[in-house]
Amino acid sequence: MPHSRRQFLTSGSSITLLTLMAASGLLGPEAAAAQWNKGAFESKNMEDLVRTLGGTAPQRSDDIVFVGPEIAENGAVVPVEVASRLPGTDSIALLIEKNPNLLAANFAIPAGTLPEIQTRVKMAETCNVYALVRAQGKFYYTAKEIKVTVGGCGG
Amino acid sequence: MANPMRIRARADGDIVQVRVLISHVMETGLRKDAQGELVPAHYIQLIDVTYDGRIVLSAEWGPAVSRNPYLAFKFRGGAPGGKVRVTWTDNLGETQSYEASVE
Amino acid sequence: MSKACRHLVRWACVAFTSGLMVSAAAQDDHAVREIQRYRQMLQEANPAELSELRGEDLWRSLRGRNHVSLERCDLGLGPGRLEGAYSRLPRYFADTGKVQDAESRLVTCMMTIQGMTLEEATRDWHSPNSDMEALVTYVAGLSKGYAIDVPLSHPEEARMVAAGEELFFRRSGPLDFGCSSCHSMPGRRIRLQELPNFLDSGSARGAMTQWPAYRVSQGAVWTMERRLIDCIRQMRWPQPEYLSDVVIALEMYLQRQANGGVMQAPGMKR
Amino acid sequence: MRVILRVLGCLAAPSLACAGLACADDDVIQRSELMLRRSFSSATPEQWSTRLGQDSTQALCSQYRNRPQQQVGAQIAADARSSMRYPESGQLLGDWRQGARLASIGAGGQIGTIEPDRPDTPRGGNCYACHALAATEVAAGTLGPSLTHYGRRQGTSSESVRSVYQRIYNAQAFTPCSVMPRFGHNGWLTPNEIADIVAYLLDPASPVNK
Repeated sequence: MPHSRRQFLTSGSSITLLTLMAASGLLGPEAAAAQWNKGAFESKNMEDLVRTLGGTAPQRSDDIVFVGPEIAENGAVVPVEVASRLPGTDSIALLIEKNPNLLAANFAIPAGTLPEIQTRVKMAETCNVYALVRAQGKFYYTAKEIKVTVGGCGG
Repeated sequence: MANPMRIRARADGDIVQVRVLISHVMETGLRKDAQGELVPAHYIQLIDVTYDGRIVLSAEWGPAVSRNPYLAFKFRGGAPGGKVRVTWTDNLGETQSYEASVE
Repeated sequence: MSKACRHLVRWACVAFTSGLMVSAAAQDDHAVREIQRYRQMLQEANPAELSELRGEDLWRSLRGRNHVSLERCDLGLGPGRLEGAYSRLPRYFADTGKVQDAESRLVTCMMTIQGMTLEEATRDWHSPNSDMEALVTYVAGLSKGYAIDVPLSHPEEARMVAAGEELFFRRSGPLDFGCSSCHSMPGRRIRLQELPNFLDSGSARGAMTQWPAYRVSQGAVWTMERRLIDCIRQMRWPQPEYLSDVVIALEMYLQRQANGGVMQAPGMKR
Repeated sequence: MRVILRVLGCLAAPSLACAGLACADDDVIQRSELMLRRSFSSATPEQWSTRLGQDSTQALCSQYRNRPQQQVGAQIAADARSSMRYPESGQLLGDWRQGARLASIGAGGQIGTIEPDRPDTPRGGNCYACHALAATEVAAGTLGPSLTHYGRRQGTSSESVRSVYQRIYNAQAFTPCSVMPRFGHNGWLTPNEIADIVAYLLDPASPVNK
C-alpha cells in the first residue's frame, strides 16, 4: 500500500470549498452548486431529459458500446461501461429506466479524454439501462436490459 | 481519515488510465433504517478530475451511483509524475480533494 | 422514449420465449455464467481497499485513554508483527488464557494497550465503516499470500476446533437449521449464490481465503464474526454475543477446514 | 417443541450407538452445549425453548451428522409420521396463487438486535432459496431437487396430493434428518398455507407446471 500515502487529503471541514476550488483552479462553491443540473435529474423520460440538456430527438446508435452484465447479483452495485465511437462525443449519460430518478450520472468528456467511462450504479429492479451520448450537438443512445436477481438466504 | 479515496493513475505511452474509488455513503434518501426512519439523502453531486490543473473529466452524479463509488476513464497527454487530482462535492456541501502521481 | 421502450420490451419478450425453448439446465448455466461475468466486472476495484486505508490509519493513530497506537499489539506472531498473522488465527494467547480471533484479540489490545473500555473498543462493530471493520480488513490484508495455518498445538485450540465442529452440525430452532444444513454438500446454491461445502478442503479454502470481504449488498466489509452472526440470525437462532466462544469456535473450525488455502482477503461478495 | 437440553445430561441416545460412526462424543457435546449457554447469554428462556433447545429429532440429527443409522432413522421417520396434522377442511390442495407468494417469501422470524424482522413480518416457505419451481425464475437454488413441472410428473391424485403435503409438513417422514425444515411440525406454516404450496406445485394452472 505504499503509494496510498502519497494521496494527500487537502480538504476537510476546516478548509472551505472556495479555498479548495480556488487552489485547484476550479469554480467557486456557488457556481459549483449551480452546475448540478437539478432539472436533468428530475426528468421522467429520455425526451424530457434530452430537452433539459438542450437537445431534441435522440437516435438509437450502434456506435455506442454498452458493456454490462445481463444479470446483476445485486442491484446495489451494477458495473457498467460505455464507450462511444461517435466523433465529437463530449458527454456520456447513464439512464436507468425504472429508478426513482431516470438519470444516474452525466459525464462531460473534454477534448483529449477518451469517450469511455466505467462506473457502478444502483438499480431498483430489472429494467433497461440506457447510455445517452452527445456528439457534435446531437444525442444518441443505446440500451441493454439488466436483470436484477433476488439473492441470498432471505430472498 | 473519515473519507479515504484511492486513486490509481497509470501511463501507457501517451494515455493515462485513471481509476478512482471514493468512500461515500451515497444515500438515496429513500432508504429506511432499522427503526423505519428514512435516511436523509447524502450523495456526491459533482466530481472533477484534473491533470496538472487541466480538467480531464467532470461529472454530475445522482443518488443512483453506488455506495463507495468507482470511476475509471482514460485521457491523452499525461506522463509519469504528473498529478491527478480528484475533487468531489456532495448535496450537503461537503467536499474533498485527493491527489496522486501518475505511475 | 415510450416507443423505443415498447420496441425494447418486444425484443425482450422474443429473447425470453426463445430462452424457454432451451432446456432448464442450459438456462441455469447461462444465469450462473452471467453472474460470474458480473463478479468479474467488479474485480476491477474492491472498495475494501478504502477500509484497508482507514484501518492502517487507525492502527497507527494514538487513541484511547493511554493515547498510544496499536503498533505494539501482538496478534500471535509478536508485538507489531502483522504480516501473516491473520492466516494463523484463531489461536491460544497465554496472556488472556483464551483462544482468540483477530477481532477479539484487537479488542484485547485496544483495552490493555490503549486503555479503552470494552464498549469503546467494540462501538458500532456491526455498522458499515466501523473501526473494527477497518482494522480487521487492514490486518487481514497483510496476510495476503500466506497459507492458512490454524494452530492445534495447545489443548485449548484442539478443544475449540472440536467444539466448532460439533456446533457446525448442531440443528435447532423453528427451521431445524444448522450450519451443516447448507454447507455440507458439494456444488449447491441458495438462489444463485454458491454455497461453500466446509467438509471439503478445496471448497472451504475457496471461501475462507476471501474473508473479511466487501459485501456489495451491504456496502461494507464484513468480518468473519459479522458473517457468522448474520448466518445465525438467518437460521432463526437468537443472537450470540459478539466475540463469544461459539462464534470463535465456529470460525476456528471453518478456518481449520481451509488450512493450506492461500489468503486473498479482502474479497468481494454479494 | 419438546426440548431436550443436552447440557443437563439428558442425552437423546446412548453414546454406544455412536461407536465407529461419524458422530459426536459426549464430552464434546457437553462442552459445546456449555459454550452455547455462555455465548447466547442474552437469549430469553422462551428463545432457549423454541430456538436453541433441541427436540429429540434435532438432537439425533446433530449427533449423527444428518446420517442416522437405520434404527435411529426409522424412529425419526415414525415420529414424523405421527406428527402430521391436516387442514380442518380436509382440503390438501389449496390456492396456487397464495402458494406462489409463500414460495418467494424468505423473511420473517429473524430476531436479535442487529437486523431483526418486525414481529408482524409475514413468513413464507422460501422455497426458491433451495428449489427451482417456475421456469421463469432464474434465481433458484439447488440445495433441493428441481421441482419445475412437478405437477406434470406427479399428477393430482389424492395420493399424490397427500404425499406432497406430508413432505412439506414434515419431510423427515420420508428422509430422516433431511435438511428441509419441518414447516408444519414446527408451526412455521399453517396447514392451510401448506395446502396452498401443494397447489402451487401440483395445480396444472400454476406457473410451476407451465
